[in-house]
Amino acid sequence: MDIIINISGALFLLMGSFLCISGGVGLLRFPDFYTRMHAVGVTDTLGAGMILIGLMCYSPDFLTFSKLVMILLLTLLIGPTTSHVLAKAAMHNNLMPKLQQEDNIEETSSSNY
Amino acid sequence: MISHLPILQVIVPLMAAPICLLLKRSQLVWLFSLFASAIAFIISVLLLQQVMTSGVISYELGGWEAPWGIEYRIDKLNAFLLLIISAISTVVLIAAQTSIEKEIPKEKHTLFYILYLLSLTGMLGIVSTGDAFNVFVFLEISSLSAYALIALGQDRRALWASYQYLIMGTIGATFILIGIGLMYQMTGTLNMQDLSQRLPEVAQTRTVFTAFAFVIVGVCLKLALFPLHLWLPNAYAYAPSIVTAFFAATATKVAIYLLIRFTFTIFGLSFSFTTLPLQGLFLVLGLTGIFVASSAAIYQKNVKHVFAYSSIAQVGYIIVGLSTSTITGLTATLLHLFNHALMKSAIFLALGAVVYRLGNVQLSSFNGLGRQMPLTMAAIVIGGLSLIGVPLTVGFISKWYLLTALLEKGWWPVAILILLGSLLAVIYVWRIVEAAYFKKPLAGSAPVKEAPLFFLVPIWLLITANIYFGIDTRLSLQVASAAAQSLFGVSP
Amino acid sequence: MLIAATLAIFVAMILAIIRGIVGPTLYDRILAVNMFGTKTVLLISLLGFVMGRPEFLDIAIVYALINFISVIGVLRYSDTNKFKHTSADEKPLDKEY
Amino acid sequence: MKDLFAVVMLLGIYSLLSASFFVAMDAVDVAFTEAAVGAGISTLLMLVVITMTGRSEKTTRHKPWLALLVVVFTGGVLIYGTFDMPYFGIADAPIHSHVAPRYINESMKEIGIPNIVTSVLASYRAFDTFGEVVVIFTAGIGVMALLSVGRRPEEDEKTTAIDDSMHEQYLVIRIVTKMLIPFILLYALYVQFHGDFGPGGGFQAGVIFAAAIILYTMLFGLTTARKVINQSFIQFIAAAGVLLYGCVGIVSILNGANFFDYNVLASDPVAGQHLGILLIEWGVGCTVASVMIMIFFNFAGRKEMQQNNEKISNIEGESP
Amino acid sequence: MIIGLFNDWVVVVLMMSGLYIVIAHGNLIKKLVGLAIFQTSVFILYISMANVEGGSAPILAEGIKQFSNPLPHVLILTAIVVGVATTALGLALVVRIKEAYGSIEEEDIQHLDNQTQDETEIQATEGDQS
Repeated sequence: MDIIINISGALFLLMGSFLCISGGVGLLRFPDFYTRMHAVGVTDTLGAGMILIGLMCYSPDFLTFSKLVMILLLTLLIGPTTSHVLAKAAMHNNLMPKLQQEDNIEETSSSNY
Repeated sequence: MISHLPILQVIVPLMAAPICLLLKRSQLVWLFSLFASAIAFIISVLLLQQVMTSGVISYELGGWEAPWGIEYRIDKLNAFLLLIISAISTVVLIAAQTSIEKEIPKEKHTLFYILYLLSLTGMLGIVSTGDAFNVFVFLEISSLSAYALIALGQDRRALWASYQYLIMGTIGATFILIGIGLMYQMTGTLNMQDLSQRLPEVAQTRTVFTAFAFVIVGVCLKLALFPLHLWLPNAYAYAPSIVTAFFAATATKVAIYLLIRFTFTIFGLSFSFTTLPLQGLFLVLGLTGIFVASSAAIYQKNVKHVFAYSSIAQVGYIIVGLSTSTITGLTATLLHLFNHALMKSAIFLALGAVVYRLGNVQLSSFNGLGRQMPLTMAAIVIGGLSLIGVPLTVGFISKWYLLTALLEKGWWPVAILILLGSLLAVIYVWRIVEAAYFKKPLAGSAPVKEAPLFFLVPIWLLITANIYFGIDTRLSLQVASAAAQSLFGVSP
Repeated sequence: MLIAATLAIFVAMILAIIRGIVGPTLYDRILAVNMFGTKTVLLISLLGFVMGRPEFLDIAIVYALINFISVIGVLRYSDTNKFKHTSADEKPLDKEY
Repeated sequence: MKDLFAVVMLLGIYSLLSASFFVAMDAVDVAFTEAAVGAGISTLLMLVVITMTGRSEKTTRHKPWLALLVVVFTGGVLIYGTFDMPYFGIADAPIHSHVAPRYINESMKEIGIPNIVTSVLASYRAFDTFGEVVVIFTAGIGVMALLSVGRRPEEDEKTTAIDDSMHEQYLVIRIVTKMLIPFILLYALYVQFHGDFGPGGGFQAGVIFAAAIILYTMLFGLTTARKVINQSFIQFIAAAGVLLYGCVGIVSILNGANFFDYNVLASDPVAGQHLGILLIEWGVGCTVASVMIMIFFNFAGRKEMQQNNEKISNIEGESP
Repeated sequence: MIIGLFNDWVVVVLMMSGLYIVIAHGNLIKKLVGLAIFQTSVFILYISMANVEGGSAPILAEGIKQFSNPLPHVLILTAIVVGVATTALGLALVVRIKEAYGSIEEEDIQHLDNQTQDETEIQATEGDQS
């Protein structure tokens, strides 16, 4: 039983780490703000969740476990909310996605970024 | 209760501050803070008495013995400083209510008194503690309240002066923090007494040299020693008059106390003055400070600026006294601490009275003031004479001892330079006297009445002290020389 | 495995810092800081396990909260008139780096 | 870096990084505080101020050679000083062998709580902590003296109107925040009481508590928040915290021991220590929380006043 | 040797960059940021001197023998509070300065101050003549 938990924990951690790094790469490489946010938003929540679940598998006692659950809930609640607000605020302040910009250059050329 | 005096000294004004916040009514708050300050003064008198008769008092906070807990350690030097600070604070507070009425908006009066008390607490705390890190904490209490108090000044330049002071002061405090950290790293202790015993073992390491350098530079920033004095003139000139009177008399004194404490007690005389070239450095900086600041004072248009620069010059005298590193020199330094506090608080309070009546302290508005505010101007003149060092005033006594110390050392040229420096003081004091007594008042300016009683009483209290201690030097001299001797490890 | 995950998070953090420095817009920076914050939460939790004292997860919770609060704060205050005003004026400035 | 906003963001990151470093260096309590204060409160305050003062730094033409010289010299002295330092992490350095062992070995017997940092903070060096509380109190009073604005009733209505229009777009986040705030407050209490056993204590709890209120203020407007917590109540709590702390000391004097000697507070020393630490932690928590809220309210209130003035002047400018 | 002091050197570099920002930059907020960096670096210096090889966080628990030195942690807790207090007060001052001068650049403020000083001097000389 222990072995299964350990191995699954390790797997979760591995997947989480992979997601985190890919999120980081996405943040750095993607062309404009919205795509970057997409990369971060998705991988951050999922990756963090994975890593926390992985850690839960390693946790020695109940208190630690429950704290991890708490952190997980927090990230699940906070991550999407911040992404949502961030996107909304950016949209609100006339920050246009790149794709759209290329389609209708005439309209939005005044407000690049 | 007597055995708890060292802690009560600090705790009384400290606890009074939050209570003031609850009292709200500014009249009440004023009376209460005056009361608290007066109690602090009484305690300091009792402490001085106790120290003079029975020697060093050690008080262990929390009942934990010294290197583990924090210790309050009152020796003659601290007790002397405590007396100066609490006495000046009490006297200045008498005038506070009248003065801030015109200078600070009504709703901020309560906050003003709270900050004033906190600043007093900070200074008392720095002086009485025997723990190096505790010094830092109380240093920050006093400086934070000082920044806020200075920024309460009317002129917008007060804000800028306060900001500059904040930056310089914080850099200074952080330097002290670095120095304390390095000392702690080498010795593993924070208690001053313990440090002084353990430092000689590691005295030859480069780390301790660095620690020493950082502490000294940090303290000198607070002290406004010559090249690091830039924050001081504006801060003093634009702060509310009461604040200037209080700080000019006490804030630099506390910094000098720290300098003495660190160089003499913690690092030890031989390390500070023999191993390192501190003696020469202090001498040169002190002398340059005297000349640069005094000549700057001559050209100022704002009378508060004049005396602020003169404060920097006086710091120069004090530092020259330190640089002799003899008992007489140190006695002169301590005497001058006391005397300078008396003169400067009197002068700045008198200037506060002028601000109260006139609204500004430009030199030009002093014209003819000698006849309109005779008592106030007489106070400024006596204070000025004291700054010059005319016999029968306290200024003479400390200059006399300083010269004696220099001649003992055989430093003839320095003694002559000091006398020349006093001549510069004659010039800047003369300009004020000339304006006040020999010029006619400006045409069309409204006649000015004498300052109100709440100003005259504290001013003349201080002026009387100025003359009394200039004639009867027994008390101040006895304490100062006893403190100096104990710092040199000579039992009196 | 724990150490590998820690390293991975380090890499992600460095990437986030680069994005935070490069910018170019305000929102990129906020995003980078937000991601950095999340990564710090994970890093602290992982460090607790690596060092064998997992009871320090409290700190991770605080980080998560603080991270949330500061992002909200940033958004709340980046929305005011003056801010937009100045940032609109000085948009070319962003191109400097 | 001429964009102050980016500078502040990076400062936040720096603070988070140094907090992570503190965790790696086993200083969990410090990391806790640094995270809450450095990354949270001071970043927020700086942001508020930037919105009031403008976002970009002016380019200066002259080259600051003097500054560089000073800095290089100071750095040189420090580097010079490091050569005789004990190496990093060595266990028999003087710092670890003189005063510290007593705390590590005896604190369980003398004070009876597992978190050594708390026992040193609250008992051995209680006076430093008292000083710390007074420092924060001073800062609160100072900020109030500098920024407080007299409020006139007729302005309040306008303010509310402005506020409401401003955050209609934040519906989602408002709901999430409403869910979170009770949790944060509860967590603050947990940190307050758990400080004896794990990282945490009055200071951290106070900051977290204040953070929750600040979050509320940011989303629901200052006027609403002021209705919940009014100014004079906050001042009262701030003063009461300092007084509570001080009174613990005075009670021990009255019981015939030295200031802050908790041993005499209860029948046996360890129980006395427990009681003393509990009380002073409460004092710290109260003062810190209320002062942080007070500072934030003052900044936000000042900002609101500026905005109102701008609005009024705009309206007046348009109407004639 | 190099490893043993590496930590300190990094701290020194950080500290000095903070100090440089404080001295060299004219923007008041940036000065405060520099101050914060400077102070935080000092905290790092303290904390790294508290570290013991193989030690653990100073919270007593079963099975752990070696702890880091708790005293610097306590000192730094205090120092952090002091730091945030200073920052808050400094920021309050900046706000007031902005209101009074309309700028938060050192150069502008000094320029404005010199102007006011000149004005008062002119008034003063006029007063002398009359």
